[in-house]
Amino acid sequence: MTTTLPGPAAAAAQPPEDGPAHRTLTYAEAVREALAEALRSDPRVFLLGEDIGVYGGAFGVTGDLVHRFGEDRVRDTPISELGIVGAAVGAALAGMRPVVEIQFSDFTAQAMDQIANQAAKIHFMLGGAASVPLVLRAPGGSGTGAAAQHSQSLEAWFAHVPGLKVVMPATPADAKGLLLAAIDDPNPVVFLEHKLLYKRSGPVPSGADRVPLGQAAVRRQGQDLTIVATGVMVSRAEEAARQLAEDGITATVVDPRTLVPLDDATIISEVAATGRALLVQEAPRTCGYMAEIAALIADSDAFGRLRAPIRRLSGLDVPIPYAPQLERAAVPQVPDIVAEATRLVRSW
Amino acid sequence: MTTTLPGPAAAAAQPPEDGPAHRTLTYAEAVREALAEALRSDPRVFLLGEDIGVYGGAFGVTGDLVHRFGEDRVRDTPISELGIVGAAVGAALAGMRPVVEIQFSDFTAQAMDQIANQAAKIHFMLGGAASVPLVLRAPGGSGTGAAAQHSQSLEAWFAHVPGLKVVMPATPADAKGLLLAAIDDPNPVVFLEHKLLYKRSGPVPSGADRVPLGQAAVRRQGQDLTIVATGVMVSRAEEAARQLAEDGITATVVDPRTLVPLDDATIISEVAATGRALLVQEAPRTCGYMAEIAALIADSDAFGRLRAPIRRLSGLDVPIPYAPQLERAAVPQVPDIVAEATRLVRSW
Amino acid sequence: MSTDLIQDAESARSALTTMWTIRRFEEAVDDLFARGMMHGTMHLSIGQEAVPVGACAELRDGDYITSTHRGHGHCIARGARLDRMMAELLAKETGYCRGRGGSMHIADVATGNLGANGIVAGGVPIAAGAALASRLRGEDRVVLSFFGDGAVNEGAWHEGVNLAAIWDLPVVFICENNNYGMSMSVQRAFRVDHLADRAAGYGIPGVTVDGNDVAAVRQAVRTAVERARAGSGPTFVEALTYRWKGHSKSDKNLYRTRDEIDLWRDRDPIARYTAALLDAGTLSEAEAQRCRAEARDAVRAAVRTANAAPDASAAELTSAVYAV
Amino acid sequence: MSTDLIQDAESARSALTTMWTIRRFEEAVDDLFARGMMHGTMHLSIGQEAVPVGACAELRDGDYITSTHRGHGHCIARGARLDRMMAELLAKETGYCRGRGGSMHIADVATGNLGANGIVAGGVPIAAGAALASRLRGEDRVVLSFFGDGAVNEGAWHEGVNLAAIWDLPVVFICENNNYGMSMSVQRAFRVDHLADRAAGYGIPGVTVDGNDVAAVRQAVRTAVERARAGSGPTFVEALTYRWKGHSKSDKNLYRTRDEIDLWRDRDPIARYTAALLDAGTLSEAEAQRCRAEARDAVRAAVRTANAAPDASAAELTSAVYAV
Ligand SMILES: Cc1ncc(C[n+]2csc(CCOP(=O)(O)OP(=O)(O)O)c2C)c(N)n1
Ligand SMILES: Cc1ncc(C[n+]2csc(CCOP(=O)(O)OP(=O)(O)O)c2C)c(N)n1
Ligand SMILES: [Mg+2]
Ligand SMILES: [Mg+2]
Repeated sequence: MTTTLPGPAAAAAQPPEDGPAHRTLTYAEAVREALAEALRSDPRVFLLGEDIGVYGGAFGVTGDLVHRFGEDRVRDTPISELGIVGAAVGAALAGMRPVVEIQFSDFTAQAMDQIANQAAKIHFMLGGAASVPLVLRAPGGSGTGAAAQHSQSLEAWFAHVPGLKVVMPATPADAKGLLLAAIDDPNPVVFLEHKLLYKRSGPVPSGADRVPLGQAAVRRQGQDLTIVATGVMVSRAEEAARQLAEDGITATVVDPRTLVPLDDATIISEVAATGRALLVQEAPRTCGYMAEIAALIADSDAFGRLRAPIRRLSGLDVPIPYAPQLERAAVPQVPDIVAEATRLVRSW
Repeated sequence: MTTTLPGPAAAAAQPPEDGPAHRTLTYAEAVREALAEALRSDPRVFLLGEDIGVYGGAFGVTGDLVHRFGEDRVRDTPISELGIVGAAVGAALAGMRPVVEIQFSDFTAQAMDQIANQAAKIHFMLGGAASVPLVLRAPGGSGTGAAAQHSQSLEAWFAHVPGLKVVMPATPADAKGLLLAAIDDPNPVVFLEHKLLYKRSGPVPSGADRVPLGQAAVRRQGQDLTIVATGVMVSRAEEAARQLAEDGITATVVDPRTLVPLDDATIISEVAATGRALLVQEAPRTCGYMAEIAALIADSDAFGRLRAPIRRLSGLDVPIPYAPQLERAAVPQVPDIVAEATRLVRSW
Repeated sequence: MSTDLIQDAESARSALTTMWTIRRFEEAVDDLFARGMMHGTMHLSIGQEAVPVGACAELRDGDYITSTHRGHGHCIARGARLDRMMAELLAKETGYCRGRGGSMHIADVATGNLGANGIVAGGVPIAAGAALASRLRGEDRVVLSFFGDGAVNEGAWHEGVNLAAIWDLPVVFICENNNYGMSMSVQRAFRVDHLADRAAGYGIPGVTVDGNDVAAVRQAVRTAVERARAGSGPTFVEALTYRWKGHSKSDKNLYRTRDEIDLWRDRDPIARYTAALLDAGTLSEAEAQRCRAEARDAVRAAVRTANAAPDASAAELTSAVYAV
Repeated sequence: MSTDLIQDAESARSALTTMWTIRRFEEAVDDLFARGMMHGTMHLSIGQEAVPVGACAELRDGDYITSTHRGHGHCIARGARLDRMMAELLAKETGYCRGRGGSMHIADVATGNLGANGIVAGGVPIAAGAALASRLRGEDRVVLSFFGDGAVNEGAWHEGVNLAAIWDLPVVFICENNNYGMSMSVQRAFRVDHLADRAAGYGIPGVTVDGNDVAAVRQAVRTAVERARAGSGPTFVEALTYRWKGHSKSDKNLYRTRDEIDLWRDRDPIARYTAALLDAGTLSEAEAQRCRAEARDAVRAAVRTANAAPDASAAELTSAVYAV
């Protein structure tokens, strides 16, 4: 007799990394588990970043990894983001699989040349003769009172650079599975974690299953509208959908999970199915990633099925303010999603 | 008897900077004329950048300005983009009006922290107590065989950063008038010139008239579709419109001129008028500026008037290749615009 | 500026009071934070007070400073109002940044403070630029640029210092070397004994000074400021000091020992300065006590005023993005 | 590696031929460009041939280099095929980069060339990273990182060199100081006499060497490579040289004098090396001529082969963006 969810005895009987058991982990723990699995199974993998060693990472993500894998492979660096990413590019070119942590995604600005002009383009510029398999992990998002230089959501910058892949996990399970897939990938992958998610818990498979890049997750199915949301907005959209359901409005919630490559087919068919699209992101509206999704829908097979304009609900076009009430007002909250969805469904 | 276009005699009778006369200048000369006018009339203005002095600028834009205004105000710098922009931020905070030249817009990647995390945010972060009036000029675009690290069109990056204004002049007259307005502006303005335009000629007013930021130009009026295009794509769209007219298709061509602030009203009403939108940019499609325009249209009053999906014609999602035929294939050309417009009008 | 922090009673009272003010201000912040009344994170400079106080004592009206994520001390030493600072940290509309900036962006621009900065080394090229403005206008304003040891490995630092060096700009680069950039010790992040050794590579003077000795800091900065004001260019002053508290609120102090912290607590810059003043007979015990009490009272008053102020208002968020 | 470029005929023939090959290759490029048969822009290193040839002579199979916008010489000295290089410049499908990269991204990855780079100083942290890979795998590969004087003021340079220094990585940083970063002279861009003076700030050795003397370059690089391979960390080698041609195709040479150029033409590294070899009796006049002729023939053959190759194909543009 076999079961897909073995009990503790069955799980203990085999190496924990191989079993399909699910445990409840935080998102930060899930990321750490993926890093540990990659360090364990692939000698080419190493981590580098500021304070990822004995400090355990500014958000505690790397935790005890330095004690398990040593200072060479869990490598503290000076404060020099451009140099760190450049070193990762060089190590990747030389056959390693570096995983860089940028302490706050805002500091990718410092490293943008190595990210966009080097890592992203080298494979193409060298005519395919070399590749740059690196993962750049960085926490983004607001909600911690860290103000404008420590709270941005910059996914659109990276998505606009051909040669980069861009991942935004919204759950602990995805954080683990997508990170393992990102480390496998022979291309540079920007892996954007969200600070507010780090402490959220959820079931995480104990095995080393990958969540393939390029597959959206349909978190919920409904009839009246399709909400597409990324990062921390996924759970807000799910909560909004629960509340909307009480009001008789049912929503599909789609989480793209990877922005590049994008599973546009799922998004388009889910929007076509309900005829209404509400696109929710934390980043400022202008030129945010949801503009791309809106543009894709507006030039897709779903266009003819639209019953309403394509609506975006985004962060305001402001730097993230420090004051908590201002910070909350700057990005979409659950009631905003509920209100916007209701308006969209009731008016069209 | 008065006339708005005085002859040569009338223009000669008064200081050339004040008269409304138009002369034919290249785009590069028009930029230089704006710089000279600003240096002449405002002691706070100074220029800094790599090789802008005796070399005259990598694209010859600053030309002889160092001889006219001296090495202090037309200041050659070492190769250190982050330092240069940072110095401009500091000088602006201290009351000057620096105009920075970044030799290729690709190297804004080096300076991204000072652009996005400092210049753009300081006014807001300091609660309005200080402002950062600087202009960052940078040539963008492909077409010169300079390959992937010297040919990008990065306007979407800047447009996504609240606090920055973003300007893309498409004609010599706009290059002059918009640059003067940008230098007047109390905010950081990213002023994106196009390499292929530098040698194009056109009428330029000899006076110091500003072209206000935030006003689109309708370059041509038609019935069948509205083409929105930026940068070097404006003239390609105009040429395409001429060719389309021979085929009985008439197109409106809108040039936003400034991306932030955007004259969305003009775009939306021109799209509503024809019911079809073709959005043309050189930048790679994914998360390009035209995604924003598409999203705006798809959630505007024009939505109900649309007779066809909103179509984007963009650069491919590839780094710009070196080989001339590949480089041409990577970005929209006049025949591509004609073909796409024809398809859009004929199929819908 | 021939006053001496050890001999001159007036200067001494002012310096000692300011050092106490920084200490008491940050203790108050620590306390408000612990009581859940403050938001975000905080970087406290307790133990480092001699650096901003010694350095800013050399400035005149019209001079500029650039500051860091650990910037309360710079702001206070440059003459900011405590109530508006505290209001900022408490996210009040009356705060220096109207609650938009918080601790990492705090600044009283009127005193020439061009801003705390959340970006390590972000202020360094900005300082060069402000100095360039001074030079271009033919003024004799100088700029003090504060940064930590960690900042010295950033590209921005390198580029900013070089610009100031080649153009002989009136900047003093002041490194608050507190031995750690977060958890990274200077021993691991550098291969030089003194960070001031980097100065030679830019052709500018570099000095290392006891950063817990306010008079020594002032003396080193004086030489540097004179040089800058005379048009002879920048100086790199490295001040050796230590932060008693964790890097920020999330620090578990895993990277340093209790012993090391205790060692540096024994080098308390305020206690040392007080002892020196008493030794020299410049201040009496009672006068020293008065400086301390004055600081305490000023901070208490600031907390009261700030607490009573209205919260920052979300009404004008988008209109605050662009200057008009 | 005890051969000597002056005494050993075999080494001498190889070095002299390679120097001529670089010269002839770039002359051919210049000519093709002038005749409108080449696209884009070109950065020629004529006059600088001693640096790549002297430096790369110290490398083994498996070692890496990082190169620059002025990278033809590095590529050739590291052993690339001339026909595939020329094919790249002529935008052919048989080019090293299939016509996608052109001059600024040319590389024969099989020889450990991690790429020319259109970004000034872009290769410096990349070199540190490749050296880190070597270290992590316990290999003894070294990395030569070429860059110009202009690169030394970039943040990327600073950060890359520091990483290599603190981790004792096996890199040799080779500065081709040709006196100008485009139009900016080193006198205006630096406040130090020798750029090698910057090395001390990172705690690594710095040496300045006559970059037009191929044997001197090799000697300096040998010491540095030995140090690197032994695990003792990086060295900064500054090679003083000069580019005879303009910075790129758009250069009007307004920033330097005819006299200065002539002075440096008199210091032609190839002529000097040839004279030294004849002097030492290592090669005969005829042998030296043969090296030159061989280079000419090889370049001519490369141009022929490249010209005959198919143009780069636009068919697979988008599929070439991501590795699979
Ligand atoms: C560019 C950048 N990288 C990283 C950080 C995160 N960070 C904030 S403070 C800090 C340590 C700074 O060390 P140091 O410069 O020595 O100043 P100290 O905190 O010791 O005063 C780090 C890593 C940042 N704010 N900016
Ligand atoms: C980051 C960056 N800034 C500016 C440029 C433009 N540029 C290309 S080469 C060059 C001069 C480089 O000087 P140097 O490093 O001395 O090398 P050289 O050209 O003298 O060989 C400049 C400014 C660039 N390619 N990259
Ligand atoms: Mg420190
Ligand atoms: Mg040079």
